[in-house]
Amino acid sequence: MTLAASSGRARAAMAGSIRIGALLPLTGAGGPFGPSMAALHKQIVDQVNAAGGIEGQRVEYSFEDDQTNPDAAVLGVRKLIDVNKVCAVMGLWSSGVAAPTLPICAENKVVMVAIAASDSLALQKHDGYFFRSNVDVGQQGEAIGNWALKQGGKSLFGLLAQNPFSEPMRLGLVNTIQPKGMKAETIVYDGRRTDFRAEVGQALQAKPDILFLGGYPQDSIIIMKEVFRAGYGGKIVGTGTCVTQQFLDGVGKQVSEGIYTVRPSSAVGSPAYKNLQKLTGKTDLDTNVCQSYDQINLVLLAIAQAKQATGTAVRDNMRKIGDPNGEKVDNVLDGLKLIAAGKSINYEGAASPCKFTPTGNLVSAIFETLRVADGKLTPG
Amino acid sequence: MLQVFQLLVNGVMAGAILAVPAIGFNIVFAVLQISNFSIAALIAVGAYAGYTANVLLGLPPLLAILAAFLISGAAGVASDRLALRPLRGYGAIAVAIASLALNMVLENIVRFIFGNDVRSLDVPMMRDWIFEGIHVGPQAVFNFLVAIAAMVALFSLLSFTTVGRAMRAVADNPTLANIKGIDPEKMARLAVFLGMGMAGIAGVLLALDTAVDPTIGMRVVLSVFAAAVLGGLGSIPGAVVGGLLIGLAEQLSTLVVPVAYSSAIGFAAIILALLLFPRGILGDR
Amino acid sequence: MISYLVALLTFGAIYALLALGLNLMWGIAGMVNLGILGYYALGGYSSALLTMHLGIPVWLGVIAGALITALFGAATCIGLVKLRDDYLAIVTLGFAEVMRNIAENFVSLTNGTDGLAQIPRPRLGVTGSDFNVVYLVICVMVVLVVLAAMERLRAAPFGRVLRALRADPMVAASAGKNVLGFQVRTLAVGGFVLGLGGALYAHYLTYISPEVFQPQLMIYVFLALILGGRGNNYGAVLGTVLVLAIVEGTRFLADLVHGLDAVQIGALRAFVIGVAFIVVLQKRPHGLLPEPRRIYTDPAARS
Amino acid sequence: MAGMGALAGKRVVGSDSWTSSESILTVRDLHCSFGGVKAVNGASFSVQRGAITGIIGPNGAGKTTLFNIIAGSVKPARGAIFLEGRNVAGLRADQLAALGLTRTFQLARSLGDLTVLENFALYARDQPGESLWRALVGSQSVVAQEKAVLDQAWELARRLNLVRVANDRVETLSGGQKKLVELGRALLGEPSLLLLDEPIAGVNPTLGAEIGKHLLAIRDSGVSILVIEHNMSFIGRICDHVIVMGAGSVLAEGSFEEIRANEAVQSAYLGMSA
Repeated sequence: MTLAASSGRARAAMAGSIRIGALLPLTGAGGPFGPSMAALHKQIVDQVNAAGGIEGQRVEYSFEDDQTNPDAAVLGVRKLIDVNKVCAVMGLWSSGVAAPTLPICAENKVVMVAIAASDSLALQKHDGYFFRSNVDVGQQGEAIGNWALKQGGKSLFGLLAQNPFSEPMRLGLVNTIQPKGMKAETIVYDGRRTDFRAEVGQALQAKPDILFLGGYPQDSIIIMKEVFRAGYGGKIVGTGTCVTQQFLDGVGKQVSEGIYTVRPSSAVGSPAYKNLQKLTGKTDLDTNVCQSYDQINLVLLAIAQAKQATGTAVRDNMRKIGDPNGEKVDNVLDGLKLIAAGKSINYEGAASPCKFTPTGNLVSAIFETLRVADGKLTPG
Repeated sequence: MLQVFQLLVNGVMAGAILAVPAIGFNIVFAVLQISNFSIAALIAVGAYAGYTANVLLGLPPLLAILAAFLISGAAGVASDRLALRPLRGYGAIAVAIASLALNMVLENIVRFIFGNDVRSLDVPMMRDWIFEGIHVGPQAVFNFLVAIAAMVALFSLLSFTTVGRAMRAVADNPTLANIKGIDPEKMARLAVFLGMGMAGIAGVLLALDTAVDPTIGMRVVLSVFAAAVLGGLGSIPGAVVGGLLIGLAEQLSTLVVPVAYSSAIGFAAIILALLLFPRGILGDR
Repeated sequence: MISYLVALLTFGAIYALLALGLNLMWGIAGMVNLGILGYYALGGYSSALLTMHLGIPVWLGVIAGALITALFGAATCIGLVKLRDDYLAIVTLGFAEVMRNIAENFVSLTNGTDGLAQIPRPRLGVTGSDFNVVYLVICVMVVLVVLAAMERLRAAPFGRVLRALRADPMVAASAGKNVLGFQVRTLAVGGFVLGLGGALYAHYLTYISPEVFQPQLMIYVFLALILGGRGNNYGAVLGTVLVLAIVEGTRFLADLVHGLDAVQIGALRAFVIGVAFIVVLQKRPHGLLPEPRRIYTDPAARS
Repeated sequence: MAGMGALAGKRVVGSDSWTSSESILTVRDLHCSFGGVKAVNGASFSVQRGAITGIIGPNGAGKTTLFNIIAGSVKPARGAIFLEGRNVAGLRADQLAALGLTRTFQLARSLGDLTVLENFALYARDQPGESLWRALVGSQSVVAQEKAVLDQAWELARRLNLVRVANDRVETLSGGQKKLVELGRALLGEPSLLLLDEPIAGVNPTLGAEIGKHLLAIRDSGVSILVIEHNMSFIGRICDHVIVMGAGSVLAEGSFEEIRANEAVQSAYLGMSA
C-alpha cells in the first residue's frame, strides 16, 4: 500500500523528462579533454534510455561548449539551466569555468559535479550543491611524494604547467618529501608555448634522481621528447592528467618506456573501471573519462533514489547512494534495478569510491602506480 | 658560462625557426601593406599537411615539408582571395581584423578534420650530440638547416629572378611598378603564396621538433609577430634579425627571470626596442 | 529563457562598454589598440582587489578601478604614440600578452591561474534572479551614460581635434593642437571606459582570472565596432548587439546538427561565427551606421 | 612706453639684427640632414614684418625642409630661429602655432574626413570646447565660443567663395578648392606669420590669380607671409622680397627685379623657366 502510494507520488513528480546537462571544453585549452567526456555521457544516457529510462522516464542530456573560458561558461550554464531546464551540471573541467558558474548553480538549486581542482571552489558558499569527482590535488602531490621516497633517490625536480592544479600539487609533493630529507625543486612554466628547452635545461642541470611531469599532455609530450633527447637517465614520473594514452601515442614507445605514473584510482581492476573499459573499448582510461563516468552515474542514481529530478533532490540523495551497508554497484543499470527494487546501494566509481565530505570533496582516494612498458601502462 | 652558451645555441636554433614565418608575414606585408594575422592558422595547416604526408602517406620529412609549403601557400592564396581581397579598399586595419576572423575559420577547419588530439610525426627520436658539454639535437640541426635553406631559396628567388625583382618593385613602389607593366595583383598572389608557404614550412618544423595540435600556430604566433615587428614590418632581412633576437631574448631571459615569464620577455624587449627604433631595426617604411 | 537573456544582455552591456572605449581610441582618434583586454582586465582586477582586501563598497571599487585604468591608459600612451598603425597594432597585442603573463604569474596579488573568486557583489537589496535583473539595469544605465558622454565628446570641438588627429597629426599640430596631450587624454578616457567595463564584469561574475584575456573577445569587440560603424557611438552599441546575436545564435544552431562528434560541433560553431563575420564585413565594410556628420546652417542665410 | 619700444627698435636696424622690429622671423645658420644628405646647410635670412617674402629655388634646394624646421615639424641639427625676437628652435609645431606661426603644406594635407567648416573651425585658437572637461560638462562659454568660431568660419567661406561646399567633406572637393581650404584654415588661427608651401601648385591660372589677390589682402591686414612657389610671375606679382635657395643655403636675396638680374640665380635655375 504505502509503496504503491509513494511510487505514485513519484510518478507525478517525474512527469516529463529527466534533464541533465554538462559544461565541457570542446575548444580552448581544455579542447583535448571535453569531447571524450561528452561522448561517454551520451553513451550512458543512451544505455539508460534503451533500458527504459528511470521510473519510465527518458533522460535528456544536453551539453554546452564552455570554450575553456568564463564568459562562454556563464552563458552556457544559463542556457542549460534556463532553456534546457537541467537539474544537474556535470563536466566543468577547468577552474576558470567552475568558479563563475558555481554561484549560478547554487542560486538556481542545480547540482554541480566538477572536475576542476581549485581549492577555493569547495570553500565557496554553495549550500551543498557542489560535488567534486576529482581527487584533491594536494593528495595527488603527496602520493607522488610517497612514491618518490620509496624509490630512494636524493633529489626530485618537478616541471609544472601554470594552472590551478600546480600550486596545491607542488605543496603536497614538497611537504611530503622534504621533511624526509629528499631535495625537491620545481619550476612552473607557461604551457601554451612550443619550446621548452630552457625549462628542460634548468631541470636537468639540477641532475635530479627523479623528474616529475605535472603538465597537460600537449606540453608534456614536447617536454618529454626534449628530456629524452638530452639523454636523461633518472626515473620519470607523471600525474594521471599528464601520462595519458594521448601522451603515450604522442611521445612514442621509444621515449615513453619506463615512465611511471601515480594516479588516483578506485583501483584499476575495480568493477567500475573494468566496466568502463568494456564500454569504451579502451584498456587505458585517463582520469577525465573515469570521472565523467562517475559523474553521470552518480547523478542518474541520485535521481532514481530521490524519484525526483530536481537539483535539491539530487543534492540530498548523492550521499545516500553510497550507503556503506548497501549493495555494491559499479554501473548505472544495475543500480537502477536495485533502487527500483527498493534496495539500498553503494556506488563505487571508476575514479574514486565516490564518498563526499560535507563541502563536496572526495573523502579519500586510492592511488595506483603504473609503469609504461612497450607503449602501454602496466601495473608497476 | 656553459649554460650561457647552451642558451645561445638554443636561442639561435629557435630563432631561425621563428624567422621562417616572420619572413612570411613580412613578405605579405611588403607587397600588400597588410598584416595578415591568419598566418597562425596557416602554420597549423602546414603542420597537418606535413602530418598527413608523413604519417598517413608515409613520405619522408623533406617531402612533408614541401607538401606543407604548397598546401599552406595554396590555402593562403585561396583564403586571401575569398575573405580578404574584397576588403582591401577599406583600410589595412579592417583587413587585419578580418584576418583574425579568417584565422578562426581556418583553425576550425583543421580542428573539424583532425580533432583536438595531440599527434606526433613519424621520425626516429635521436639523442642529442654533446660537444664540450653543449647539447645539440640532430632533429634541431635538421630543422635549423631546413629553415636556413628555405630562407636562402626565398632570398635567391627575390634577388635573382625576374619575378622576384618584379615583386620587390611592387613592394617598393606599386604605382611605378604598375607603369612598368607589372601586374600588382599577380604579385600580391605570389607574395601570399610564398609567405603562407613559409608559414607552412614552419608548421612542419615545429611539428618535427614538438607535436601537432590545432593550436600549434597560436602557440608561436605572438613570437612571430614580435620578430616581424622588431626587424621592421615588410623587411625580409629584418624578419631574420628579429627572429634571432626574439629567440635569443626568450632563452637568455631565463637566466634572470622565472621561465613562466619568458613569453612576456620577448614582448617587453620589443616594446623597448621600438621606443628606440619606431620602424623596427631594419624597417624603412 | 528569461535569465539566460538577462545574462546575455548583461554581457552585451559590458562588451558595449569595450566597443565604446575602443571607438573613442580607434574609431574617432585613430589609435588602433589590440590591447583593449589589458585595460579591461586591469579595471576588473583593481576593483576586485580593492573591494576584497580594503573592504570598500563595490560602487567605489568600480570607480577606482576605472580611474586606475585611466591613469594606466595615459601612461601607456607616452610610449606608444610614436608608432605607426601596424606597429601599434602588434605592439598593443603583445602588450595584453605581457599583462596576461603577469596576471598568471604574480600569484601573491592576482592568485595566478586560479583567479580571484568570491568577489563581492554590490548590495542591491535583492537576491537571486532579481539581482541579475537589477544588475542588468545598472549596466544598461552605465552604457547609456557613457554613450551620452562619448557623444558629447565626439560632437564637441574636442572630438573635432580627435578626428583631425586621425586624419593627419601633422596638420593638427600646425593648427596649434598639442598632439600628445590629446592622445594622452583620449587613452585616459578610453581606458576609463574599458576599466569600467572590466570592473562591472568582475563584480557580475564574482570571479576574474587570466582567462579574461581571451583573444576571441578582442576580435568580437573590433568586429562589433566595424560592423556597427567605426566612429559612430551608436554603431558601437548596435554592433555589439549584432555580434552577440551571431555568436550566441550559433549555440542554438549547434543543437540542430546531428551526426557529428563534440569537437566537430565546437569547430563548426567557431567556423560559422568566423564566416559570418567575414561575410558581414564584406557586405557592409563601412558598417551599418555611417560616422555622423554635422551640417551647419549659414548664419547669413538664416537671417 | 610703446613709443620708446619702437624707437629702441629703430636704433638697431641692421641686416643681421634679429631684434629689429622690422623682421618678424630671423633664421641663422640652420643645418639639417637626412641620411647623410644635407637638406639644409647653413641657411640664414630674415622675414620682414608686414611683407610677403618669397622663397624660390630648384627642387631639392631644401625649401620644404626649411619650412618643416621653422614650423617645428623637424628638429634642426643646429642653428637658431627667432620669432618676434624669441628663440623658438626646438618648440613643437603646436607651440609655434600658439605663438602665431601657421603653415600650409605643399601637397594639400587637407583633413579629408572633415568638412570645410570643420577644417576652418579646427584652426581657431584657444577653444574652451577642446578641453576634455568642458567638452564633457558643456558650458555657456563653450557654446558661445563655438558659435563665434563658426561665424568666423562662414565669413571665411564667403571670402574664399566656398559657401556652396561649406558642409562638404574636403576630400570631395577639387584640387583648387582644397588649396583654398588650406589657406582659409590657416587664416582662422589669426596668424602673425604665415608660411605657405606652394599655394598655387596645380591650380588653374584664374584661381591662382585669385589666391594672389587674397594674399595681398592678407598682407595688407597686417600678416607677414613667407611663401615657397615655383611660379615666377606669381612671385613677381606679389612678393616684396625674394630669397633664392640652392643646396640648402641662401644664394641671394633682394627685390624680384634684382633677383631676376642676378647671374648666380640664372645659373642655379638653368633649365628652369624663369
